[in-house]
Amino acid sequence: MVVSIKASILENKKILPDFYRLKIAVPQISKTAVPGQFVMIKTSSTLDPLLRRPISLHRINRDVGTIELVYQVLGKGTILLSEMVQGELEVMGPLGNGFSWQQSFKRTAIVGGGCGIAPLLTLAEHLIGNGQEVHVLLGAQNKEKLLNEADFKELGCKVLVATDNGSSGRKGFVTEILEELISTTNLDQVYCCGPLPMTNGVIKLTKSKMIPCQVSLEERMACGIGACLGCVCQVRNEDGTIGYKRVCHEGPVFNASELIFEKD
Amino acid sequence: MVVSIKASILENKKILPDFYRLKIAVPQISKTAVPGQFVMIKTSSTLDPLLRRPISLHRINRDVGTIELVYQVLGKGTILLSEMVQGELEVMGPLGNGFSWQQSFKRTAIVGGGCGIAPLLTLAEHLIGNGQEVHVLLGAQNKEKLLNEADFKELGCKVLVATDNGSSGRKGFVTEILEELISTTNLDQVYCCGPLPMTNGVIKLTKSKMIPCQVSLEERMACGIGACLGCVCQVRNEDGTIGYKRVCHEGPVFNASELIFEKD
Amino acid sequence: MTKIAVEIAGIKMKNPVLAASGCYGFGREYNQLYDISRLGGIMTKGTTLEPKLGNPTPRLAETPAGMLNSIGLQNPGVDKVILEEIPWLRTFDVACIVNISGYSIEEFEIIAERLDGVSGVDGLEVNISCPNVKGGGMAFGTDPHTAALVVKRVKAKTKLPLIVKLSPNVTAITEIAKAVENAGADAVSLINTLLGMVIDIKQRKPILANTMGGLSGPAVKPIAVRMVYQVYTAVEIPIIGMGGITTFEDAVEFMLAGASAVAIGAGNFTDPFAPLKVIDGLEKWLEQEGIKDVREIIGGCK
Amino acid sequence: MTKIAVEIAGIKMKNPVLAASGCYGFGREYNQLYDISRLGGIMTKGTTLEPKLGNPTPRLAETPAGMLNSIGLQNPGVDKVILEEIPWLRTFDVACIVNISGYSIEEFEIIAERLDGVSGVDGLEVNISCPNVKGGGMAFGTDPHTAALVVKRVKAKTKLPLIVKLSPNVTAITEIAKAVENAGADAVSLINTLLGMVIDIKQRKPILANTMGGLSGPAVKPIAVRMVYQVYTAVEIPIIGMGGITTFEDAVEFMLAGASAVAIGAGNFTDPFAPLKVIDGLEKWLEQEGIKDVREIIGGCK
Ligand SMILES: Cc1cc2nc3c(=O)[nH]c(=O)nc-3n(C[C@H](O)[C@H](O)[C@H](O)COP(=O)(O)OP(=O)(O)OC[C@H]3O[C@@H](n4cnc5c(N)ncnc54)[C@H](O)[C@@H]3O)c2cc1C
Ligand SMILES: Cc1cc2nc3c(=O)[nH]c(=O)nc-3n(C[C@H](O)[C@H](O)[C@H](O)COP(=O)(O)OP(=O)(O)OC[C@H]3O[C@@H](n4cnc5c(N)ncnc54)[C@H](O)[C@@H]3O)c2cc1C
Ligand SMILES: Cc1cc2nc3c(=O)[nH]c(=O)nc-3n(C[C@H](O)[C@H](O)[C@H](O)COP(=O)(O)O)c2cc1C
Ligand SMILES: Cc1cc2nc3c(=O)[nH]c(=O)nc-3n(C[C@H](O)[C@H](O)[C@H](O)COP(=O)(O)O)c2cc1C
Ligand code: FES
Ligand code: FES
Repeated sequence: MVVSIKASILENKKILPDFYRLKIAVPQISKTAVPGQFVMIKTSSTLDPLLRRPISLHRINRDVGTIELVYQVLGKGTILLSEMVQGELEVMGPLGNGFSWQQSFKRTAIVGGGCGIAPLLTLAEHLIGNGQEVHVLLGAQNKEKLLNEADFKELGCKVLVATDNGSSGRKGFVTEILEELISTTNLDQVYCCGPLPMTNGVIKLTKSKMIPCQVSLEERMACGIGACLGCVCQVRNEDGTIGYKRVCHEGPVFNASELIFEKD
Repeated sequence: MVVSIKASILENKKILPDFYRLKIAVPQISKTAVPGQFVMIKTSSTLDPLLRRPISLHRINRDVGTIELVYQVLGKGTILLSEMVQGELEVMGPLGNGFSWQQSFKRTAIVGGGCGIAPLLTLAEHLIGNGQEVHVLLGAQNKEKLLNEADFKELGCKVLVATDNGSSGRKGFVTEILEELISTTNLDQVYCCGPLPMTNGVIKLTKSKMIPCQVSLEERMACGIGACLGCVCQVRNEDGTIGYKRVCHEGPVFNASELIFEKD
Repeated sequence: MTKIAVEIAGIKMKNPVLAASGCYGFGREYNQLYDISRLGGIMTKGTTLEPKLGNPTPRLAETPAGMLNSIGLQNPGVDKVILEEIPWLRTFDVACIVNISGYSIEEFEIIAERLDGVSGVDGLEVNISCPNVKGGGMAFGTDPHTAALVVKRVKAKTKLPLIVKLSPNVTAITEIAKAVENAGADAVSLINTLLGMVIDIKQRKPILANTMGGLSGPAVKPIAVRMVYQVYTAVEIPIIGMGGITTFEDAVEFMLAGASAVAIGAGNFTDPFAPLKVIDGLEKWLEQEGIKDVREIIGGCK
Repeated sequence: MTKIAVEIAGIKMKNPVLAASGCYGFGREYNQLYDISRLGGIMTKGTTLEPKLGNPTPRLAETPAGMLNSIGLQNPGVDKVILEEIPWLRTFDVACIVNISGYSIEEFEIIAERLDGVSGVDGLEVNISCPNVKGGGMAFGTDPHTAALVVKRVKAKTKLPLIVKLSPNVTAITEIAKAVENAGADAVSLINTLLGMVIDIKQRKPILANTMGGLSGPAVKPIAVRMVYQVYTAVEIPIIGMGGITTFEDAVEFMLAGASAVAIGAGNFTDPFAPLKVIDGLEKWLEQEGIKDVREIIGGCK
């Protein structure tokens, strides 16, 4: 069930030069949330900025009633968010449809890039909990922008890294690692979240190899709950026609097979 | 000289239920400031609220390079200001023309009401320093909204109080006390800052008794420096015609004799 | 007990607070958060004759204390609205006003005809002011003659009360208001969005795929209040005021300016509970001020 | 070295950043804070034939990310401006554009005549868009024919470049822009303020003594950018863009939309150093982007 409430800030800490981890107490959300869902956060008590910011769930700590978010400090809203050291903030969630998996899955791969890595940790946790072999492929501009490598390892995932400048892992794109992995390993499912070019690459690759792929998309949002129709993405309907689905409501996670990318 | 700079917050403390005292380090302002002048304070790092807030100088600590302000928490801007516990804030000042006095003054009275009391403390300090007998008449709604009584006493002023509900001092208006004082004491000058009805009363009284009176006015301000012509008040020019002066530039302190009040 | 019920063009509402068209879908989403029958009314997403996909994305851009949208009237079309949305909405005790848009006067007529007599529909909001559709939309609402013509023709096709939604992108809003009043409008609602644009300086192109979009939110409130105030002096029919309302104080401001009810659009995005807070705040304020009936403050600005 | 000088209607400016009319007096006040010759130009307070007292107070009201003003053209009159302000301003190396307002076309003509040939005056900004004066002001700027007439008649009285200041309170800004271009305007400046209103709910009356006022500041920026973008495609003469600029990013946005220079109004109030920060920020950004001349970005929005 979606709620919109004030939540206490338990921690809001810089974890990398541009990234913060925010932990808030909000049992009403952690209770039902699943990996891939997100929340909308009010970042100001004034009218500027006006809109809430969508941030994915990074960890869902159901037992203690908290959630953790990892966000990149980019503009107005995230700058203000990074300055909130204590007190409460207004948060709405859990929103959207998350990732899904089946009991029968043996081996899956998670591909993440940039701040798109953030929502994948809680996914990995759930997949590992489900007894799968989880390959995690992480991409970033450089070492300083690479999120959560250690956390994934700690969970027991097999982690491979690519950076644009080679400062960590392979120099190059994470899609190259994925291609190699696919050629040597049977994957039941690929999960992907990251910048659009990366997502595009992963979709093409998995399509050509006939591997089911779920991707998490980003779109500018206003309501976050499905009412304003601001955040849509193009999909192919079952009857072959083109339609729109709401990233905030039917998404943010979609089966790659239904998505239409402009540069297909 | 007017400056606009960032100043460190040294203290920002609730001193009465609705009032805060803010101390900032800003030697560039305290160096030249005089009682009755004010500063314009930026209360937000965002675009809402857009305008700076005018606040009078409550204390000018030239020796240590600080100024103190006392402000009432009313709306958007002052609420935000009251939440700034540390760091820096942007401040422009000293602005406007302050109170004036002459070496020859023997006995003066200061009349203050509500948050209009705030700028009068530094005035009293200067007048006392000038060797005068200073009568201070303070008015407020009730005891909880009465500023600085003890501070004025500490300076050696003769303090009399009136509150609307009689919770401190006389029950009634401060103008009544002033009337009595005038009837028993020879005053060289009356200084006044407070709500419009009080200021009006004081002007009428002093006019009828031919006592010179300086009043500090408030008007909504945008630039605070004399450029936008937003904050004017009506004055009688020397040639008898009616004109406007800028509260932020020629004021906020005016000789009562030159002012025209609508309900004169 | 303070009375907060109002009646606009014969539509009874338990309080004067509505959800603005396009910001609230058909109510389903916000009903997850609270019982939507707490509102006075719901103005549905703009409904067209045929299903519409709307504009490409990005469709949203944030601006100082405001936002741009260029949804472009994405909606399932009037038949599906009648079949799938109204029957659901009808189960709630809340006025249902269907916002309709046509690409031609004929389309307006057909939509109005189809909605006439549909159980659960309490009135029509005739959108002659959408800035986000080419050939039609706003063009109907910027010329008094065309505006009047649309209203007259739609009026002939339905017995439902017509609330005509005015565009703020005009030199003289009072002219348009008078024209639609004379043509038979039962009420007017204003303002729709102001045409605006944001450029991404890195990409050197507009943020919105559609280049321009409609500005709404608190940024436009002073313009909206001014227009409500002007229209109040120009026409006799009631006004539903909107544009930047986020608090009960804002709602009171619109009612003092002349609105008989208010609608909340972008305010829902800042705080999904905004409409409820406005209702509660308004009620408390009226009590504090000793006002027995909310209708006493309509047009009360001296 | 990146070039940031521009020339508009023959007026040379060392950079494309001006102070907007009415927000900067004649420069004296801000010259206490920094050397005003760092600006590209100054557009003076609106100057009328006779001295004007302006409107009663309150003249200011704050709004979300914006402000209303109803100054009402308080100024000492053109003769005193020529005698007391221009000689002072002339000593600075900064373009001086005198903003002029008339209550009739004749007044516009006389003011223009008096300023013609006055040493230190580089151009006139013809304000046909002031929302704060009755009988005249905005009325000149909301009808293409009247607007053109004012420009034609003023043009005949002066050799000074004419920058015509457009009102945003119109249905089609491009029509007005085209009309004044055809009538001989050397440039246009936009936008002036949008008519707005704020009501004090405690007092149940407008905050401004004059009821309505002009809205400016960041709140209006998306509208201003849209209008500059539209006008850029409609006319050949250069545009000075303004409306809500507080940062260099904002300035770049206006230039990409089509402005050859920008002016800062309310932004001075938020930060008195805003114009300098915009100039410095713009220069640095151009360097980072590898742009050799600021003029390359004018109208660069795809
Ligand atoms: C479903 C979803 C989940 C997300 N999860 C995360 C996460 O876990 N960690 C993280 O760092 N970021 C995440 N993002 C991106 C994050 O929402 C934006 O980086 C953030 O909104 C930028 O706000 P700002 O104020 O810093 O930037 P500004 O540029 O000031 O924002 C201006 C407007 O644009 C919108 N916007 C800007 N960038 C984006 C973007 N990339 N996607 C959507 N809207 C955007 C903002 O929400 C705002 O409305 C997610 C986005 C979506 C849609
Ligand atoms: C020269 C001068 C000196 C002042 N000195 C003090 C002081 O020492 N202590 C103190 O508590 N207050 C002082 N005030 C009043 C103080 O400026 C206002 O209370 C404050 O601006 C209110 O801001 P807000 O955001 O809380 O209220 P809001 O209502 O949100 O303010 C909205 C707008 O109205 C303006 N405004 C609201 N009330 C006033 C007012 N009374 N006078 C002028 N503008 C107003 C604000 O500046 C702002 O632009 C002074 C005012 C002036 C003009
Ligand atoms: C996302 C969005 C979609 C909108 N869709 C419609 C619509 O379909 N029909 C309509 O008449 N108005 C539409 N509007 C305009 C609103 O109903 C309202 O008139 C406007 O937003 C001003 O109110 P606000 O400032 O409270 O948002 C839309 C506004 C937004 C923000
Ligand atoms: C206080 C104030 C006074 C103004 N006076 C004038 C004026 O005299 N003449 C004029 O053409 N525009 C005047 N304007 C309009 C500005 O020059 C400018 O066009 C408008 O404010 C938009 O820019 P901004 O958002 O940067 O303020 C005034 C604006 C303000 C805020
Ligand atoms: S953000 Fe409103 S529908 Fe998705
Ligand atoms: S506030 Fe601008 S002149 Fe006084």
